[in-house]
Amino acid sequence: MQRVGVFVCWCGSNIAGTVDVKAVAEALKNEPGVVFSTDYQYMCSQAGQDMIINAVKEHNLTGIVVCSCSPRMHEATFRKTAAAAGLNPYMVEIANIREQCSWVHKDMALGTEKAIILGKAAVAKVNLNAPLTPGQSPVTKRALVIGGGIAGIQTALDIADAGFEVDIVEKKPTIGGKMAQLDKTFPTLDCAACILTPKMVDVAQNDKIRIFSYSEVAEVKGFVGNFDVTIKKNARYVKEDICTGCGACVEKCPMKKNPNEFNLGMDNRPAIYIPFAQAVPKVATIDPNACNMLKNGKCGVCARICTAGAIDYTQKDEYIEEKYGAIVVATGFNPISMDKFDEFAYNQSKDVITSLEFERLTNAAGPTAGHLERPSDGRSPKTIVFVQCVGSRCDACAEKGKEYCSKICCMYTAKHAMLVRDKYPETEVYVFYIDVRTPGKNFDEFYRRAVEEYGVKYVKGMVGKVVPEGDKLKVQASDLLANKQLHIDADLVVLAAAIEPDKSARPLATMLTASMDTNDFFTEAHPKLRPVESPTAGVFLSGACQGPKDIPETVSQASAAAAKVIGLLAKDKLTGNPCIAHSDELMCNGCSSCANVCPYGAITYEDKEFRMPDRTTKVRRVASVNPAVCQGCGACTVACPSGAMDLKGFANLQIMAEVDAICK
Amino acid sequence: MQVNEYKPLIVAFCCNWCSYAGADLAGNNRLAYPADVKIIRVPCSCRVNPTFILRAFQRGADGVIICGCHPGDCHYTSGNYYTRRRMAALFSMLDFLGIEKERTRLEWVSAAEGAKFAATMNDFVQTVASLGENKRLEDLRCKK
Amino acid sequence: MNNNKYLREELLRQSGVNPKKCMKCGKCTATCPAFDEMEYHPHQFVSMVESGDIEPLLKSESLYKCLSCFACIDRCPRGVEPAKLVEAVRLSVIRKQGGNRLSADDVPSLLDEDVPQQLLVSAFRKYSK
Amino acid sequence: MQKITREQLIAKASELLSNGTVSQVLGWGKGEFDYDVTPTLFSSAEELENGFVFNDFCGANFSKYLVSKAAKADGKLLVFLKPCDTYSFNQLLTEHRFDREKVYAVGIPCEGMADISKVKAISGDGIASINADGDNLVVTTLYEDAPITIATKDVLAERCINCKSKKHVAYDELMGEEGEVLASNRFDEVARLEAMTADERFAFWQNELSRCIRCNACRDACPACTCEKCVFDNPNSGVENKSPANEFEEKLFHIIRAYHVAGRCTDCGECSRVCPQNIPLHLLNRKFIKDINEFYGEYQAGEEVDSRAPLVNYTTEDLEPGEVFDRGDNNA
Repeated sequence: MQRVGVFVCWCGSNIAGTVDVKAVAEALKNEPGVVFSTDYQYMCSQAGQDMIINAVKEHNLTGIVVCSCSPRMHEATFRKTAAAAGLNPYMVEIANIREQCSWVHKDMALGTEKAIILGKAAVAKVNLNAPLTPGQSPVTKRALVIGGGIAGIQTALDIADAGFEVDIVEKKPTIGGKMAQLDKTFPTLDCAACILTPKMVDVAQNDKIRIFSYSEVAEVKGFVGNFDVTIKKNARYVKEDICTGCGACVEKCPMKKNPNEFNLGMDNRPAIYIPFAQAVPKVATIDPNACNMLKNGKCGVCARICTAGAIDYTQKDEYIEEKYGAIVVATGFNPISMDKFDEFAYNQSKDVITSLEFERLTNAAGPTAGHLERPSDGRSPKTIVFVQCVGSRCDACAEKGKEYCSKICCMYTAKHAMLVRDKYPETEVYVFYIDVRTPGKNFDEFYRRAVEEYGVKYVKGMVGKVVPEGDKLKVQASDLLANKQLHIDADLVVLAAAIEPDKSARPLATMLTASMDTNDFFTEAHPKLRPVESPTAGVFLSGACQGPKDIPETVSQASAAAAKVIGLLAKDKLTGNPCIAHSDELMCNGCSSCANVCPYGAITYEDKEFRMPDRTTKVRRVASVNPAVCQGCGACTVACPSGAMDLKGFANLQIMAEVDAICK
Repeated sequence: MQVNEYKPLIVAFCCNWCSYAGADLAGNNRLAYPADVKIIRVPCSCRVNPTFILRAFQRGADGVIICGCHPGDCHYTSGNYYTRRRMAALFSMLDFLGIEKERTRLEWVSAAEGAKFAATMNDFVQTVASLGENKRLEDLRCKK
Repeated sequence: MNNNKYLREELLRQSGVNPKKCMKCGKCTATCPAFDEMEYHPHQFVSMVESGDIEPLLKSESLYKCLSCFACIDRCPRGVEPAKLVEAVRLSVIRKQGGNRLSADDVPSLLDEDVPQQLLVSAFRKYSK
Repeated sequence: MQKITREQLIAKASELLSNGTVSQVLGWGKGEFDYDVTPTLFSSAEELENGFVFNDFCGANFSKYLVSKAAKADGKLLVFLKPCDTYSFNQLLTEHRFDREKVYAVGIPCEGMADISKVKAISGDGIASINADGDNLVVTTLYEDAPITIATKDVLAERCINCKSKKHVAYDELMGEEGEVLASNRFDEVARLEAMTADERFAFWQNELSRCIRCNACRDACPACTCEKCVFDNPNSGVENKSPANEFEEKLFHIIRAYHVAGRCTDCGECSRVCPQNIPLHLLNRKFIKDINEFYGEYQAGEEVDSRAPLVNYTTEDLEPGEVFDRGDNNA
């Protein structure tokens, strides 16, 4: 039996004004387990806390009930008081007789009666309290960043800057991501490469950062502070540590006609290639589907030409196991496929392109060396039509497109239109828009400049169809403000395709037990207050994997995620919340109901041997809760059919005791 | 205002992060509701086992209300979605057994909705009071 | 106005169209092959029915200029289906007493070697009660 | 009359025993009377010949027995499964309750099983023998001189009249012809109760549940109730109780029992079959199934292994509990 002390606070007149505190203290004296009961003007004051500490010592109290304000206000205070008195801090229960009693009831008699009942419930609960100790787990002081775009790069640099080791896993042969493919960036129009490539070099030169390029995450085990990750390093048939990136092999490779992914297939690359001049790591990669040597053993030119001896046709995929304390997801985005948008003739004409393709067409390092030429015949376009919201803001039930706004298209289209008019002033540029959305610093000013200074023709309306006819693209569109249908003979049509999360994100989310929304964007732990954390402890979100974002937003989120990671890695031990679920193995059936509802993936199963009454042993599948991952919501306790799963601090019997006390 | 002599006993399960805070806010703003409501704090509405509800009725509660964060705002991301399914099934079953459906309720009250908390409790108390004493799901042994 | 409200609801019920889903992008009108023939265009049907401004539509020749090609339905990113609304407005006219657009007597004068029989049958079905 | 005979089943079991596919057979064993068939383990052709029966009273669903028996068997265990049993079989696999590798499942067709209480209602007590004769059952009793002939279809168990499926959803081998999922009227009775007033429903259940003697047969026969320790026996659950001391506990027990299997119950009907007090417990289960189907879309527990039960799942668009009761009004 506990020895419970009850402390009724007056809170000046806040409580004492409508609750007869003396009567409460007196009534609770007779409750089971209560050996001491008193009242005081301000329990939270130093004098009040000292009174508690003295009473604990004097009366050998094992449990404390404070009838006062909300536990959300002073539970932490009184737990510290209990600890100071030598008690386990979790032996304290608060009866909320201020916010939920004296402040909402005016009648003294009713208020007092209710305060007594709330006090009884707290006493009933504390009688069943057991000392709880928060679990501690060590922290592996290294971080993994999945994805090497600007989000991953920024996060990695910031974490490394704080002195922690970081590994970047990038599935492409080089880091850089989408930003490396861009030409200029809005709203300042500085060149993407000029601001990105120095950061890529910083990553390469930082001795705290390792890059696993051409690699992917194969398996994730463990939990916050202690992840075990298997990284699959795909065979690139070139020894990374030996290759100097001189490019001799690339020049001599006879298999030259393979679509160049970096230029979105608008030109070709050899079977052995370096994606672009500033690639990091600057190492060649052999495309096994294109290389004659790998396909049928005939060729070997690159091996002969390589003076460093870096070519290795026998290289195999390699699996590397690493330990991390935190994982940052930075898997980014892709434009959606235009296959379903027949009306824009994307698959019928080479001169209908996506905006990302347009970036490559205007990029000095792109397939046309920066000259704006039509992909079909190389002529410079005289009339260009930009179409906004292609596949964004669609109905949820529509067969094509996404429900959300892709956020970045309005601004990059304004940029494209402006750049065209700047470089080729004789070109006619139309932008068909539904709404122009430009929230952001200097964004609307930028868009207005495109219209007012550069003479881009913004038309409120949408393109209905594009029909290739001769060497022209017949564009039929609406001008809603003029209530007209426009027919434009365009040379080039640029589609602002919606963006979607990278396809690798879904299987990764499963591995990480991180949740996703229906669009496969990662869900944040709280949409407003914890935007860079996933609900799964130790997993953080950076960049467009969480939702459409432009570069400044991505970079700020990347740094925010890094700050969260640094905060985690700075700790030597993680102290958990002790009010977590635990499973009684003897009663557990291993039915998986609890694991199905756990939002954190905190429950795993193991086959355990049990001794039976007849001295035989039996192997059963039973649940076990990882105390470092469990957040203590209690969803599992209700899902469990046998009642094997219970929640510490809010146990079945404790809550029932409260119910009983209230209903008595 | 109609004076109802009968004082029902209401047990309210409130999730720590939204509804319990909403109840606190009702207090901060001095928004009155009947003293018949007694709140039990749970970490999340999904901690509320149907057995707790039945237990309350057994011991003489006349109404049980469960309050949680609004769907999508759960502190534990998805706890209240499970609550919603569990309670839909349970309340429907209680109704099937002929137990007045007005005695059970699930409400979403955020930490900012002190006024909603008080209004909800006022309404619920009035509803239950008009039904009178819970006789269909009580345990006579637990009566005084 | 009350009358309009009733008509509006009736049109929405008949067509199953929810004009509130429209984001006013104008893709329906952009894609409409009968644009030049029509006084009111698909997006206008949606916004005018939504605002209860239905009288002009009832009187408009546009009702019969719509080809029912359903391009607007196909292209609408929001699944609003303007052609169904045009159809509903047309039906509300031709279903009235004497509202038939085409009577059997008119048919012989329309016969023409180039007009396929099928077109007449379909027009007859579309324009008469 | 069942389409498959005892002899065919014994032949199949003996063959599988002799060729070493299985080491034991879980089958229906001879009881004291022709109608009290008992689940029994057989290890040899001889035992089968002496004790194995198959008749219109072999209603027992063997899936549940696999939880305890499959683990203990040395080799594989042969189990005969009627179509409805296979749903429980899958559901238990979903819940990892037995090792699939330890079981050899033979699906057998079922023409519906007879309900002995319905037979007794016609023949009276003191049944000495029951034999199938075509579409009839011939019953001899101690008190009647002449055998009584009863049409089997008139004494079919309620769950068989409303059979939901003649299709096997799991087996290693199938005997006889595969059937179809049926469009049954199994929810009609639930709907009839729903249409009553709350007072009428309360009176109905008061009458039914007050007969409960808390023998736990419903729980013990239920293939979804396979907990190592039942919540009603678990002192930490707060609802531990052993006897229906009063009407609250009758209700508590049956609500919680049905709630605990909600979403997992395959509607095999064992609870009602074994209830010595003839309480229509399956109606509680079917109420949950009907609700779940209506609220969250059609779901048949056990139809697929590893399907996620509706109560451990959710969508963000689920209806609110308050809307449950409004639905009828909206449609009106």
